[in-house]
Amino acid sequence: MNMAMFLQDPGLWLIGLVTVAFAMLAVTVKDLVHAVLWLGMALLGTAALFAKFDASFLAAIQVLLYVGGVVVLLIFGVMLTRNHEHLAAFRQTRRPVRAAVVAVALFVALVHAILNTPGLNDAPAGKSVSLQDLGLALLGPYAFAFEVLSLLLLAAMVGAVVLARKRDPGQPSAKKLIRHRNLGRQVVEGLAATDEVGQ
Amino acid sequence: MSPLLMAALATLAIPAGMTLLFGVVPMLRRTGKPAAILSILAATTVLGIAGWLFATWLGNPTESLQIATYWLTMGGQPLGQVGVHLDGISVSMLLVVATVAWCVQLFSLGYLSDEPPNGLGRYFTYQSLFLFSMNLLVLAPDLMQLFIGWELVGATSYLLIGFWYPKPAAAKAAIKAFVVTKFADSGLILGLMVLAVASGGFAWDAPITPATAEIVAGLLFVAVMGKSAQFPLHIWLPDAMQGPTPVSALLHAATMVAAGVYLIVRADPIFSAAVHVREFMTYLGAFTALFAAIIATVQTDIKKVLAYSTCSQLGYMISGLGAGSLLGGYFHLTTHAFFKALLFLAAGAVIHAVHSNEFTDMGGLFKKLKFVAIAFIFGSLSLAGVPGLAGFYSKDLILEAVHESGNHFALFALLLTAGLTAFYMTRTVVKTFLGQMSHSAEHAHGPGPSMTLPLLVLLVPTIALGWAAGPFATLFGKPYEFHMGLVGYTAIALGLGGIALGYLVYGLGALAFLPRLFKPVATLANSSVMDELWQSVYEIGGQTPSRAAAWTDRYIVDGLMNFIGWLTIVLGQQLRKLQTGDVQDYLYAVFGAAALLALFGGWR
Amino acid sequence: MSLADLQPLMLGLILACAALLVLLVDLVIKPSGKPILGWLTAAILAGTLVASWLLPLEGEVQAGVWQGNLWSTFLARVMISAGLLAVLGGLDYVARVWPYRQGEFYTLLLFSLTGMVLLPGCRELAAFVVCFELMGIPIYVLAAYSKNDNGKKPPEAALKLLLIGAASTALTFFGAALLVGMAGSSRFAELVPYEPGPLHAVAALLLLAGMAFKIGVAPFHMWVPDTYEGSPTPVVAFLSVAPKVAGFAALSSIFLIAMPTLAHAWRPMLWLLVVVTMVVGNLVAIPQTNLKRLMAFSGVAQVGYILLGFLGGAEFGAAMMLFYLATYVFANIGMFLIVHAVAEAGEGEDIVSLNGLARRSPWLALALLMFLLSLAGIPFVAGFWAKFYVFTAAWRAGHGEMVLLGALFATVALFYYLGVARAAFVNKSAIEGPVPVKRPLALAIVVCLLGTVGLGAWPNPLVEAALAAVQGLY
Amino acid sequence: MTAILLIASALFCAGVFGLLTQKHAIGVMIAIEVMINAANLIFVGLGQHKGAAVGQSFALFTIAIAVAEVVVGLAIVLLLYRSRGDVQVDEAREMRQ
Repeated sequence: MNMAMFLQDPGLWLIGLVTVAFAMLAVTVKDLVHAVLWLGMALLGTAALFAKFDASFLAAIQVLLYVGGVVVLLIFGVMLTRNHEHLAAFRQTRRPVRAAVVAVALFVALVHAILNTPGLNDAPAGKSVSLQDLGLALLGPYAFAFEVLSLLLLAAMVGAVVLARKRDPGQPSAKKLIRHRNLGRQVVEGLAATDEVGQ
Repeated sequence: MSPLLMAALATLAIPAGMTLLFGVVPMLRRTGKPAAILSILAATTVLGIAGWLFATWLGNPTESLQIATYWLTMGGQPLGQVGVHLDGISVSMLLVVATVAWCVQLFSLGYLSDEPPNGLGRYFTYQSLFLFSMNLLVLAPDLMQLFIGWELVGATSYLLIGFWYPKPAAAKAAIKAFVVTKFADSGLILGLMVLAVASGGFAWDAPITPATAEIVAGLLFVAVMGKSAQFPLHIWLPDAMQGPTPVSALLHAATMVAAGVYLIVRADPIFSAAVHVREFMTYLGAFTALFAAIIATVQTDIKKVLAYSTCSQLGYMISGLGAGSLLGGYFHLTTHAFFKALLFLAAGAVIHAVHSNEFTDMGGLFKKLKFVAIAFIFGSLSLAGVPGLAGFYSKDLILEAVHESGNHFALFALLLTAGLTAFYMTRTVVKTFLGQMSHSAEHAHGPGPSMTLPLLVLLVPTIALGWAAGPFATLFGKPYEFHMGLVGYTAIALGLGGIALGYLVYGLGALAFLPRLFKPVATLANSSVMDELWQSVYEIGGQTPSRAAAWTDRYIVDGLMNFIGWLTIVLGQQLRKLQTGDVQDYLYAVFGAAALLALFGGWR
Repeated sequence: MSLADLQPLMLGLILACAALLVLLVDLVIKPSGKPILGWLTAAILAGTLVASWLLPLEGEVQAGVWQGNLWSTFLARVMISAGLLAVLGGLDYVARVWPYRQGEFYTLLLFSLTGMVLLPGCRELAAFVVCFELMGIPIYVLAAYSKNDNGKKPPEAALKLLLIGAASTALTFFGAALLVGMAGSSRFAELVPYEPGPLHAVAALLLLAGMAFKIGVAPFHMWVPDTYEGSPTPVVAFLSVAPKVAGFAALSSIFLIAMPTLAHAWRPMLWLLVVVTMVVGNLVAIPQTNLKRLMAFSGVAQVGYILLGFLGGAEFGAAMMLFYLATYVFANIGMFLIVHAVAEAGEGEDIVSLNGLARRSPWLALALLMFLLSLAGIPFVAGFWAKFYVFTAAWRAGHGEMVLLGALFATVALFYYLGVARAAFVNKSAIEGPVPVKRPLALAIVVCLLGTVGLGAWPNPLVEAALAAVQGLY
Repeated sequence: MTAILLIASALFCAGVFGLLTQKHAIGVMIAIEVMINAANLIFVGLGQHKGAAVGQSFALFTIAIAVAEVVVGLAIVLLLYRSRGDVQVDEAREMRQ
C-alpha cells in the first residue's frame, strides 16, 4: 500500500482499518460477551462503509438486522450456554501461531492476486444504485432468488424451533412420564412385597 | 437362422435354464440327487450338440457363422455385442469344454456321494452356471462378451473354491483367488477401454495401430497372467485346490484357467501385431513353466503337484503362443485339458479312497485301484511327453516353434521343464501307487461306475488325440506334417531320462528287496548309504533350488502381495490419525487447502 | 409474469407446496395419525417423479436466470428418487422414534429437496447460492434430529456439519463476492471475462473449496465420517447421496458453463483433489470397524471416481458423471438401508453386526452383496459400467495416469468391501432367526436392488439419457 | 476498488484466524460472521463502484442466509450444551478416526 492509494480516499481507509481492528478484537478478546460486542462494532463499521458507498439502505439493514438481530442472538446464545462452574464464557483461544500461518497465507494470496489483476481501478461508473433500482432488481431479475430465500427462511425457522424446543407438541411431559414410571415401580414393588408375604 | 446357430444358442440356454431352475426352485435344488441327474442330462445334451457341431466343422473347417446383436453403445455409437460366433476354434473349444464338463459332472455324482442333498444341489447349480459361463466365453462374438464370460467363470470359481466355506482355509482361498484375479482383471478392463477408444468397438480384429496393439495386448496379457496363473500372479491357483477335486479338474486344470490362452488365440489379430508383448510372453511362459515344475517336485500333496504342473503347462502354452505358434499353443491347451482332467479325476478317485491328499497316506495303491492307477499312469506318460501319446505331439509343436523363434533361454527352460515334468510325475506315480502301503491305503475302496466311466472316456483322447493333429490343424486352415527334429529327440531323451531318474530315486531307493537281491553290492554299500547318497545328491542338486523356489514363492512373491496389502493398511491407519475428532482440525484442513488453492490460483 | 412462465420450475414448485402442505396437515392431525405424513410425502415424491415425464419442463424463466432442460430434469429425477427411497426406508423409524415431530422432518426434507431440484437449472449466482443454502440448512437440522435422545453423538455430529458448512458458506460467499464484484453481474455467462486475471482464479478456487465441502472431496471431507456416525441412519442415507448429486450438478454448472476460460486454474487443482480423495478415501476406509464410518470413507473414495468423470472432458465426461451418480444413488442408499435394517434389529452399526446375515436373511445378504459389488465396480452390476465409462472418459481426455490410479485403488477398495461381505457370508453369528424388515423399508431395498442389477444388465438406456441430458448444460 | 478489496481481504483473514483459534462454539460463529461480513463489503462496495444493483441485492441475500445459519447454528449449539454441559469445540470429540 503506498501513500498515493491512501490519499485517494483517506476516509475509506480509516473506517476500513478501524473495522478490521474491531474484527481482530472480536476474535481475540477474552470475554465472549465483549467479543460479541466488538463484533457489533465491526458490523457498525461496515455499515458506515456502506453509507460511505452511498448504499444507505444496506447500511440501515446492516444495523437493523445484523447489529440488532445477530448480535442479540449471539449474546442470547452466550447467556444460554454459560457454564457457571467453569466460567466457559471466558473463552480461551488456542494455537494462535498455526492459525496465523493459515490466515496470513490466505491473505498473501489474496493481496498478491488483487495487486496483479488488471482493470480493478477503472473509473467508477458514476451513477450510484438508488433504493428504487434495488427494489426493481429484487422484483426483477432477482425475484426467483428472493422467492427461494423466503422458503429458506421458513425452513430455518421450522428447523430452529424443532431443535430448540424441549418438548414436542402432543408429547407427554417429562413429569407425567416420571409419574407413570413411579406408578409402575410402585406396582411392581407392591407385587414383590405380596410375594414375600405369601412365602 | 441356420440350425447350427440354433444349436449353439441351445448350448447357452440349456445350462442357463438349469441354473435358473435350481436358483428359483429351491425345493428342486434341495433334493440333491435328482437335481444332479437333471444337470448331468443337460450336460449330456450340450455334449451331443457340441459333438454334432464339431463333426460339421470337420467337414467344412473354414466356415464361420455368427448371430449377434448390439448391446452397449457409447455416445450413440454401437460398441459391444452379444450372440454366438462359430468357427473352427470356438467349435473345437466347445467340444473340449462340454466333454470335460460332462465327465466331471458324472464323476462328481460319485465323488460327492457323502454330501448332504442341499449341498449337492448347490454344487450342481454352480456346475450348470459354470457350463453356461464357459460356453458364453467360448462362443463370444467380441471381446466384451468374452469378458462377461470371463468374469462369470471367475465368480463360479470363487463359489466352488469356497464350496466348503465353513472350512476357514476354503473361505480364505476363495477370497485370495478373488483379489488376485480381480487385480489382474483390471488389466482386461483397461485393455477393453483402450480398444474401445481406439477402434470404437471390441472386435477381435479391430483396426488399430501397432503401438496401440502393444498397449492393448499388454493390458490383456495382465488379465491372462491372472486367469492362466502365470508368474507372479499364479499364487491363487495352488490355494484353489481347497475346492472339491472334480472342480479342480474342470476349472483349475482343464477349462477356466485355459481361458487366458483361449483369449490370446481369439485375439490373435491384436497379439500378432504386438511384437514386444509376444516376446515377453515367450520369456514369461518359459520361466513360469520351469519355476512351477521345480516347485512341483517337492510337494507332498497330490493335488498341489498337479496344480503346479498346471501352472507349468500353461506356461508352455503361453510361451508357444508368444513364439507365434497359434496351433501349438491351442493344441496343447486341448490335449492338456483332457489328460490333466484325467489326472485330476484319477487323483480324486485316490483321495476319495484314502480320504487324504497327502502322499504319506497313499502308496501301493496299484493293487487296490488298478484301473485308476492305469488311467493315472497313462495321463502321467502323456504329460511327460512319451512318444505316441497326445501330450507328446502338442508339446513338440511348441518346442519346435520356440526353437524356430530363436529364443534360446525359453527353449532351454522348456526342455528342462520337460525332463522335470517326467521326473515329478514319476515321483507322484511311485508315491501314490507303488511302494509301501500306508495305513489308510489298506482300507481304500475302489470307485463306483459313475467315477470309472469318466476316466475311461478321458483316457481315449489322452492316448489318441495326438494322432488327430492333422485334422485339427485344418481348423486353423494350416497344413500339418509331423516331423522330428533335434529338439524333438532331445525332448524325448529328457522325458525318458526324467522317468528313469524318478524311478531310480523313488522307486528303487525305497524298494527293500533291492539290497537283498544284490547282496554282494549291498555289503559294500548298504542300502541306507545308497539312500542317503541319493538323498544328498538330490538335496544338493534338486532339493535346494526347489526349496529356494518354494521359498521365493512363499516369501517373495506372496510376501510382495502381502507387503502391498500391509502397506495400504499401515498407510490407512496413519492417515486415519488425521481424523482427530476435533472440528477445528477439520477447519484447518478446509482452510489450509483453501489457502493452498488460492496461492496456486494467484500465482498461476 | 404469468403462471405459464413458471412452467419449467414446476417440479420445484410442487415440492415447495408439498413441504407447506405437510406442515399444515401436521397442524391439524392427531398425534396417532401422524405416520400418514410419511406416506403422504412418499406419495407426493412418487407423483412428482411421474410428473417429471408428463409435464413440459423445458424453457427459460426470467430471461435465462433459470433454464429448464433435459439436464435439470435428469438431475431432478435422480434427486427425487433418492429422496423417495430415503423416505420409504425411514418411514417406520421416524414414526417410532420421533412420533411427535414427523411433520417437521418431512417438511425439512422436502425443503431440502426443493433446493436441490432448483439448483441445476440456475444460471445466475444469487439464485444459485440461495438454492444451495436451501438445500443445506434443512440438512443441518436433520442431522441433529435425534437431539439429546442418543447420547452425546448426535449434537456433536450436527455441530461438525454446521460449523464446517457455515465456514464453507463463508468461503463460497467470498469467492462469489469477488467474481460478482469484478464482473458487475451475477449471470454465469458474464461472470468471468475472456482473459481472466489472478484474482478471478483465486475467486474460482475459493468457490471450489466452498462447494467441495458439500460433496466430501478430501481434504474438505473430514466432517463426513463423524456426521454419518452420529446422525440417524435414514437421514444419512439421504445425506450421503442427494446433496452429493446436487453438489456435482452445481460444480458442473459453475465450472463448465461459467468458467471455461479459467480451466487452466481449476483443472490442475481438481486433478490434485481427485488424487488426494482417492488415496484418503480408500486407505482410511480399510481400518474402519463402524459400518457408517466405513461407508463414509467409501463415499469419499467414490467422489474421487465421480470427479474423474468431471475431469474427463466436457460432454462425455459430464454425462458419465451423471450415469455414475445415478448408479451410486441406488447402491449407496441400499447399503445404508441395510445397515439401518440390521441396526433396527438391535445389532448395532459395526461390521460385526452383519455376521451371519447370509444364514439369517439370505435375500438381505444377497442385496447387500449386490450393493457392495456395485460400489466396488465388479462386473456386471451397475457400478461396473459407471467405473468403466468414467475411466473411458478420463482416458479419452488424456488422463491415463488417473485411470491407472483409479484401477489400482479399485483393487484396494476390494479389501474393505470384501471385508463387509465376509462378515455377512463367512462369519458366524450367535443370533438366529431372520432380521425383521418393515414393509416400506423392504420396498426401498428391493427398488435399490432392481436398479443396481437392472442397470448392470442393461446400462444403455441410462447412458443415452445421460448423454442427452448433458446437451442441456451447454 | 483495490482499497475495498484489500480491506475486505484483511477482514476475511481476521475471520479465518478467529475461526481457527476459538475454542467456544459461539466464538467460531462470531468468526464466521466476520468472514461473511467481508464478502458483503465487497458486494456492496464493488457493486456501487460499478453502478450495478447486483451487489446490493446479493448482499441482502447473504445477510439473510447468514441470519438463517446463525439461528439454526444456535439451536444446535444449545443441543450440544444440553448434552455436554459446555460448548467447547475441542472437547466434543466423541467420534474420531
